[in-house]
Amino acid sequence: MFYRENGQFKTSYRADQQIFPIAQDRWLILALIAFAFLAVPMLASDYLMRAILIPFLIMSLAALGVNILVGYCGQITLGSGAFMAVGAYMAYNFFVRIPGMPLIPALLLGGLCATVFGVLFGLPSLRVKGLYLAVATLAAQFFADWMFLRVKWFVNDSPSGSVSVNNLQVFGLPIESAVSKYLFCLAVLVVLALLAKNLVRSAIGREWMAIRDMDVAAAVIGIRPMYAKLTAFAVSSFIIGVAGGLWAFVYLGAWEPAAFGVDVSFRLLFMVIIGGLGSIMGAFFGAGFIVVLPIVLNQVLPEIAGLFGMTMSTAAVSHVELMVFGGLIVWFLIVEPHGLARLWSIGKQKLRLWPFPH
Amino acid sequence: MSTPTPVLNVNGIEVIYNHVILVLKGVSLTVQEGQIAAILGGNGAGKTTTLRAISNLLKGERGEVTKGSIELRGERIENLSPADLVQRGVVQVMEGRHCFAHLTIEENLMTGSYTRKDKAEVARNLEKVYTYFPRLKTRRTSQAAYTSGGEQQMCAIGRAIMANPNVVLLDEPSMGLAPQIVEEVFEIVKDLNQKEKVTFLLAEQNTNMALRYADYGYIMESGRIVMDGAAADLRNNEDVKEFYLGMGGGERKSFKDVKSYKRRKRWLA
Amino acid sequence: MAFFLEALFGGLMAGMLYSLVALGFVLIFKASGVFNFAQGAMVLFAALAMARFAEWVPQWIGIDNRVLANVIAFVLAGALMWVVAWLIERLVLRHLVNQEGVTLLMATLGITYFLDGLGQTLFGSNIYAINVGMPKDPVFLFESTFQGGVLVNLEDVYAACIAALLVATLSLFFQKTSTGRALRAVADDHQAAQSIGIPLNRIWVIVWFVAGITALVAGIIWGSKLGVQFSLTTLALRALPVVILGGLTSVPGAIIGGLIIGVGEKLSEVYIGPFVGGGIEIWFAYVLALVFLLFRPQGLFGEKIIDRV
Amino acid sequence: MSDSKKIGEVILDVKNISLRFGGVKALTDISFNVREHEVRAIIGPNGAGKSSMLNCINGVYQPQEGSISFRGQTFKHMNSRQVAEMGIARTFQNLALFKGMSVIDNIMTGRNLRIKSGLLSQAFRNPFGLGGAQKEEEQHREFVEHIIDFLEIQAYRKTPVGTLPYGLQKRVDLGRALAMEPRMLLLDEPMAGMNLEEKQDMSRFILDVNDEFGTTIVLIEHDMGVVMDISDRVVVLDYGKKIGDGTPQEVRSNEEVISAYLGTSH
Amino acid sequence: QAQAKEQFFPLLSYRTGPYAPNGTPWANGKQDYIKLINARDGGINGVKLTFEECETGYATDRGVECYERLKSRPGVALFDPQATGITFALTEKVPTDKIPLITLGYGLSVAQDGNAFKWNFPLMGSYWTGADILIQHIGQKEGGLDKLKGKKIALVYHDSPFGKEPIPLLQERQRMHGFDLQLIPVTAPGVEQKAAWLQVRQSRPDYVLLWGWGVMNSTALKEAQATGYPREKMYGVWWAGAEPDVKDVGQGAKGYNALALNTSGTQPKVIQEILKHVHDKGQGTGPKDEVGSVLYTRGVIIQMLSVEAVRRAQERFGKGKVMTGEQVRWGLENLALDQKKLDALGFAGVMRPLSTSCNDHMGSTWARVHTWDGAKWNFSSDFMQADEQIIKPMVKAGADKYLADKKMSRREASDCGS
Ligand SMILES: Nc1ncnc2c1ncn2[C@@H]1O[C@H](COP(=O)(O)OP(=O)(O)OP(=O)(O)O)[C@@H](O)[C@H]1O
Ligand SMILES: Nc1ncnc2c1ncn2[C@@H]1O[C@H](COP(=O)(O)OP(=O)(O)OP(=O)(O)O)[C@@H](O)[C@H]1O
Ligand SMILES: [Mg+2]
Ligand SMILES: [Mg+2]
Repeated sequence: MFYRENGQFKTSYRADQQIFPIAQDRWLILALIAFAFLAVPMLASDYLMRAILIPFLIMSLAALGVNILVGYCGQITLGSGAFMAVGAYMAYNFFVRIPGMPLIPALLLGGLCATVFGVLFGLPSLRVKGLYLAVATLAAQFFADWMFLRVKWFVNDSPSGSVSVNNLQVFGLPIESAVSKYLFCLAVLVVLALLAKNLVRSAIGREWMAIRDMDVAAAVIGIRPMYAKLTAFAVSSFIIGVAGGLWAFVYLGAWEPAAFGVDVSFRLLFMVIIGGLGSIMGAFFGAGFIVVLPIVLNQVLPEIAGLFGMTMSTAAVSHVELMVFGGLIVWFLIVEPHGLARLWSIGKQKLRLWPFPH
Repeated sequence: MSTPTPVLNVNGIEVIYNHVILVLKGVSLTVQEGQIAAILGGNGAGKTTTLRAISNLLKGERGEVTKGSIELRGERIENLSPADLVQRGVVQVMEGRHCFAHLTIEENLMTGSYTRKDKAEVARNLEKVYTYFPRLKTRRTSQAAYTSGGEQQMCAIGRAIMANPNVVLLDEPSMGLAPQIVEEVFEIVKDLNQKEKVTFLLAEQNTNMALRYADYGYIMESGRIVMDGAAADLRNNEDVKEFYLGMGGGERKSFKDVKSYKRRKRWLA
Repeated sequence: MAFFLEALFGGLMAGMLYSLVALGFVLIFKASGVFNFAQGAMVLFAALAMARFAEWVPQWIGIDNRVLANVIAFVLAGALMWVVAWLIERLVLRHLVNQEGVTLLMATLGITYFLDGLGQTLFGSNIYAINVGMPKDPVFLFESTFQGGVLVNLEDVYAACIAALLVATLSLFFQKTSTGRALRAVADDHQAAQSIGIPLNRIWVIVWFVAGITALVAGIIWGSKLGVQFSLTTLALRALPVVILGGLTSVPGAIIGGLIIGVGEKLSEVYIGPFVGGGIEIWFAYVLALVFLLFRPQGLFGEKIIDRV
Repeated sequence: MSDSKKIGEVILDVKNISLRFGGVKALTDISFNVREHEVRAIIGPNGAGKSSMLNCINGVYQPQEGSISFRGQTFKHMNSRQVAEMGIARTFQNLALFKGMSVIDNIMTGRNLRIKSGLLSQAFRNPFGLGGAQKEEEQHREFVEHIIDFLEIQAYRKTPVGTLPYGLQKRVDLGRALAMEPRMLLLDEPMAGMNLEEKQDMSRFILDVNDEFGTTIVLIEHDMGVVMDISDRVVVLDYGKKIGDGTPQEVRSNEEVISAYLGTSH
Repeated sequence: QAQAKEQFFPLLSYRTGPYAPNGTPWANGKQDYIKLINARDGGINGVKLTFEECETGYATDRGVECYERLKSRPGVALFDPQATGITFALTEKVPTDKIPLITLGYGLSVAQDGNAFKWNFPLMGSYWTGADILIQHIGQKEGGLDKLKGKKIALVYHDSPFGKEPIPLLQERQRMHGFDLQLIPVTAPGVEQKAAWLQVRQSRPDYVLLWGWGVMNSTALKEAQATGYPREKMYGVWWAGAEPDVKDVGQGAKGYNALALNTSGTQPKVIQEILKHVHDKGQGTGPKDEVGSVLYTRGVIIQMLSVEAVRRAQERFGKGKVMTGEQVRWGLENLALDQKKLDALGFAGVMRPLSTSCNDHMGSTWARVHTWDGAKWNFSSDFMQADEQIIKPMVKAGADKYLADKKMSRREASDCGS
């Protein structure tokens, strides 16, 4: 009843080509962003920001990058952990080796290094497809794991191979407190998400999707598979690289290669699938599901057990957490195989028809 | 056929895809034993959906029957699995061929006889398919994906015959087939219908052909049956003649002479 | 020379052991087009069941014969894997007919989490031993030809034979029986398979059960080598390059791929590793697989990837 | 009717093409030509090699022998991109749409060759029209809207094509090809799965395109009625060999063609 | 109010996942000791001890989440992250939050330098001291460190910062004694080590040092058996010398040696007390038969040191009060557990005395070697001390580099008393 596009006539293609053509959506998103920037810092506790919102934001960003490659261009990758690692370690090197290097350029340069790495390991995609490619990208993952453990230069000769940063500043403002860290991540995320959205709704995005859906037909209408795939690798690894930098600099502070191990790659892939392939929104849903849900379960399960008068040991909580989490994944997939983002849009469609069922 | 017994009885079904898209809005039809019934209608009318609803293949498309009932010889079948239906002799030839891409043509045909346990019978059926479609015999060892569109269509039809069905749901059998093969396919339908008493329900765009071979016809438009009747009657109906047979005013119109001024004007604008 | 032979032989044996895990992937992929991420979890789950049943059975029924206890445990674990297969079909796959590969992959991820949790809840998360009487100490061959002889592990040899046997059986099953053909049909097109009466439900239970049994065998062999504990799941990562090198759809490919990867990674680690600081075998295995893929994108024996308009 | 339009010079010349897949001879020594502005049909029984012929022309298959000239340039084989750049567009027998994309986006991909703005300018696309990407997008969108109107699929603009019924998907496929503003359009059974009324519409579209833009059409079709009515010349293939070439009337009376393809009833 | 009388111990642990077999007894020991103090003594000078476990699964990001979740609880005393990766991440966070971090026998070796790492406490030993003691022990076996010349020693290590920590020290020792050091990394988690042991078989080192954790240890022993490498020549770090590492290898691990920071078994008084006051009352955390195992006892020690730090802090800042993180830090920095004190606490024979200071956050650099006889661990050497002469300069240099990289400076001398 309230959610309608009735009466919202588009008089120009520009109007119809807006990111959110429906006015309610536009307002909702703007309100959400405003809420995130203004209200959350006031309302959220330190814990909520440091332990949940910051990792959520950073992982959303990484998932966004992965989604460009996997969801939009159809190149399944399990090497995203490696791209994050490259982003993080190279940003670290720029940051500590060049005196006076500001944080943001360091992160961006880290992202650019990840781009180079991504394009390099994206080359096999010109020949290898699907699951074969997915497994082949693990080569990138394990190679990066090894490289950052073995090559001393990358870790600035730290004997154990773990590195750390401190004294983060942006335009002279220290990024120390939870609020400043949160706002910094949020700002980076919003900017990059906007750029990514622009790309996927423009010609290049259509090229990616065309390659994903049917590469032979795409070639016939003049899309160069090489260009499309490599740009997707480049853009995606740039975003993932920046996310890696944030994860290392802002969230962890100190890290070792295991922080970007193969399970990070897997989790990122899961985020985009469960969130919804080929949807910017999906990256957020997915990150929420994979990053936040286990933590919530971990805290809620003992209380639920408490309601039934049981006490659960930590081990039992963790095991039940795994089971519930696995069960929820399956359940959501059964409800909507195309991910949470699709569930969301179906929900909106229903809302549009409401109160009529069809 | 003294007292016709209904084999299939579709009763006011509604189908919804994806929980939101309502496609069939109360479709009812009845197919008698030994009959050839045809569903006609334009693109998107819901023919395929109707057939899927009967053979229970909707689930994979995330569709569901929300209202109405479907009966096979008096038995409610909405909750049977497609495999159960094949066991009961109901086989669908899907629109768009759906051959098993990695299997050879012959393996494709053999999978069709999955439910038949009698080896001799299977061999007989295979021979039968090869005599119907000699083209398949020459291509028997190539993977289905690497055969031409028409060959795949023959393969799909042949595969259904391999299951020795007694009710066949044929979705656009003539699509992509050369004219003389179309003719043959309909001859095969007639043949099976008369010799082996197989009942057919076909969705077809080639109205001319369909009405020539069918006993009874349903015309569907946007999810509803808008007209039904004996094939002969439909053939003589003026509207059907004009819209589906292209014989408005008695003479067949050349495709070249069809004018669509509305469209042309739009195009020029 | 003797050392080269040892390394070569060690690689071959390690490769055979990988193939055992790889086989599970291939089975399910070939038969239903699902990339079963849960294979690692199934290996762990099956091995845990086996180890714990072998421990519990003597307590329950008071027998004191290790062989008998192991046999009973094997049967019980096998039965449990059947239940798992049945539940997976009932609760998961049945509802995801005709969905895309990634969706199903994701569903198997859910299954992974579930099995990991369930396995540890039921059977505990310590290290457990499986003792099926595998010989642990090495034997030395050709002692007359080479000084010090060539070291061989009988345990590996037994394991390799079992793997070979399993593969041979499964290859025959796929190529020669009508069920095998039906399974391949299902992998190609769920809906079309349904439309000609292949009962997906039954087929899936069969496949997952067979995969469960392969997991059980793999779990027993690896478990007897390493002890049964959570890290067994990471074997899946070791088996992946094997699967893609051999081809996702080829049962014999799993063996050949295993041999190539096994030899490749061991020789590389032993001969190249020391010059670059070592620890290269895992990425080397993947790079090796990747190199093969560049020449044959479907793996050595995989079915050709069809793209045609 | 055909008298009113000017059929020009030979635009496409196919010479002695042979194509084999292992033991299967899909095409054997095929030669024919297409003149500018004409509607050229290719007919033949199933598996005759018609689709393979189109695939050779637009570079999806590489024939073992023979050459193809387009507007004077001769190629042994071309790659798809070159073909597209030269202005040859096509539709597919087994729908090859981009399933996950909306109708609009599918058709917009046909414009991609003409898009000039680069990656960065697209990333920084904005409603204020800075950088040019937005403006360009709007221009192409306008063109595409014309095609959508023309094909009468306005109502489905934003539907993902995967869920459209078969016939509409065919139209979108055509729309995508039209969006390329091709000089030559290769159509592989565009009317399969359509009823008479829809075939009439489709014939109308094809003739309109041919008339208005002078686009040369190469058409594969099994409906003899359509072929006879709208094509200027017809090639007939059988088992990879050419068995006939000429005006519809000539072909219709060719004995070999009748026995191999048309059957007696026509 | 009631809350004010509780000292809270956040317990980061992992009871699931690849390292669960090792993480579980460790966590059990910590919990049981807390329960003992509450049950037997009613807390520390009347301050009740509370705790909450948080499962990290050995993963850094989960560990950080746990830390953030628990750090602001009232009365939080200190953190023991139980994992090297988490330690790194928390090292950057604790100074701002002013909560001490204890890493008994693990973590950063350079953090021994309390002047540079104000909040880190690698109590009782670091990987450098461990490696040093092992070399000394091997030297003893050979009849003197000078006899090591030309000998071949291989380090089979977990390919992670944890496994790489001892390398600088071993290289230093190599320079001094002229032995041959071969580095053989094992990719985590270490289920597949054939290549590593082929290399061992090829170079036939005189000794193998095993720097593993979790499944890597038992697998290494099994591979050693399979390649016929004598287990008597193998020496593990103290994280490779507990029951889960050898139990399922059984006889195959016979003769294998590892460092020990503590005893095992149920004889010590404190273990008896735990059995009496906790397990016999049905309050025990894990299975009773694992009480007193190597890692369990280590957990008990860690918790004891934490409790004693709080007690020490109370002595200065007020008995019967709940200590803040900063006060506990002072307690940790001023621990003085001599033999008498240890005896009184029931730790006679369990561990060496320990005393910390502002400069030295380790407190003890002693360890001994124990050997698996196929069924249990037996001591095979006396306590030995790492060579301060070697380690001190390395720690200083490492800490200086750390400070320089981060543009920080050492604590002022005046800061020491605070
Ligand atoms: N899987 C699906 N999801 C959503 N909508 C669908 C799906 N399949 C079909 N539809 C919708 O259902 C309607 C009827 O489609 P159906 O395929 O039954 O038509 P049809 O009569 O077979 O048409 P055609 O002659 O083109 O094959 C169409 O509007 C189509 O968009
Ligand atoms: N990629 C390929 N690999 C192997 N064989 C092929 C391939 N493409 C086509 N063929 C074979 O070449 C022959 C010609 O196929 P083509 O698709 O050109 O036929 P067609 O004339 O279009 O037939 P239809 O009218 O049925 O579409 C067929 O026998 C087909 O099986
Ligand atoms: Mg249809
Ligand atoms: Mg064709």
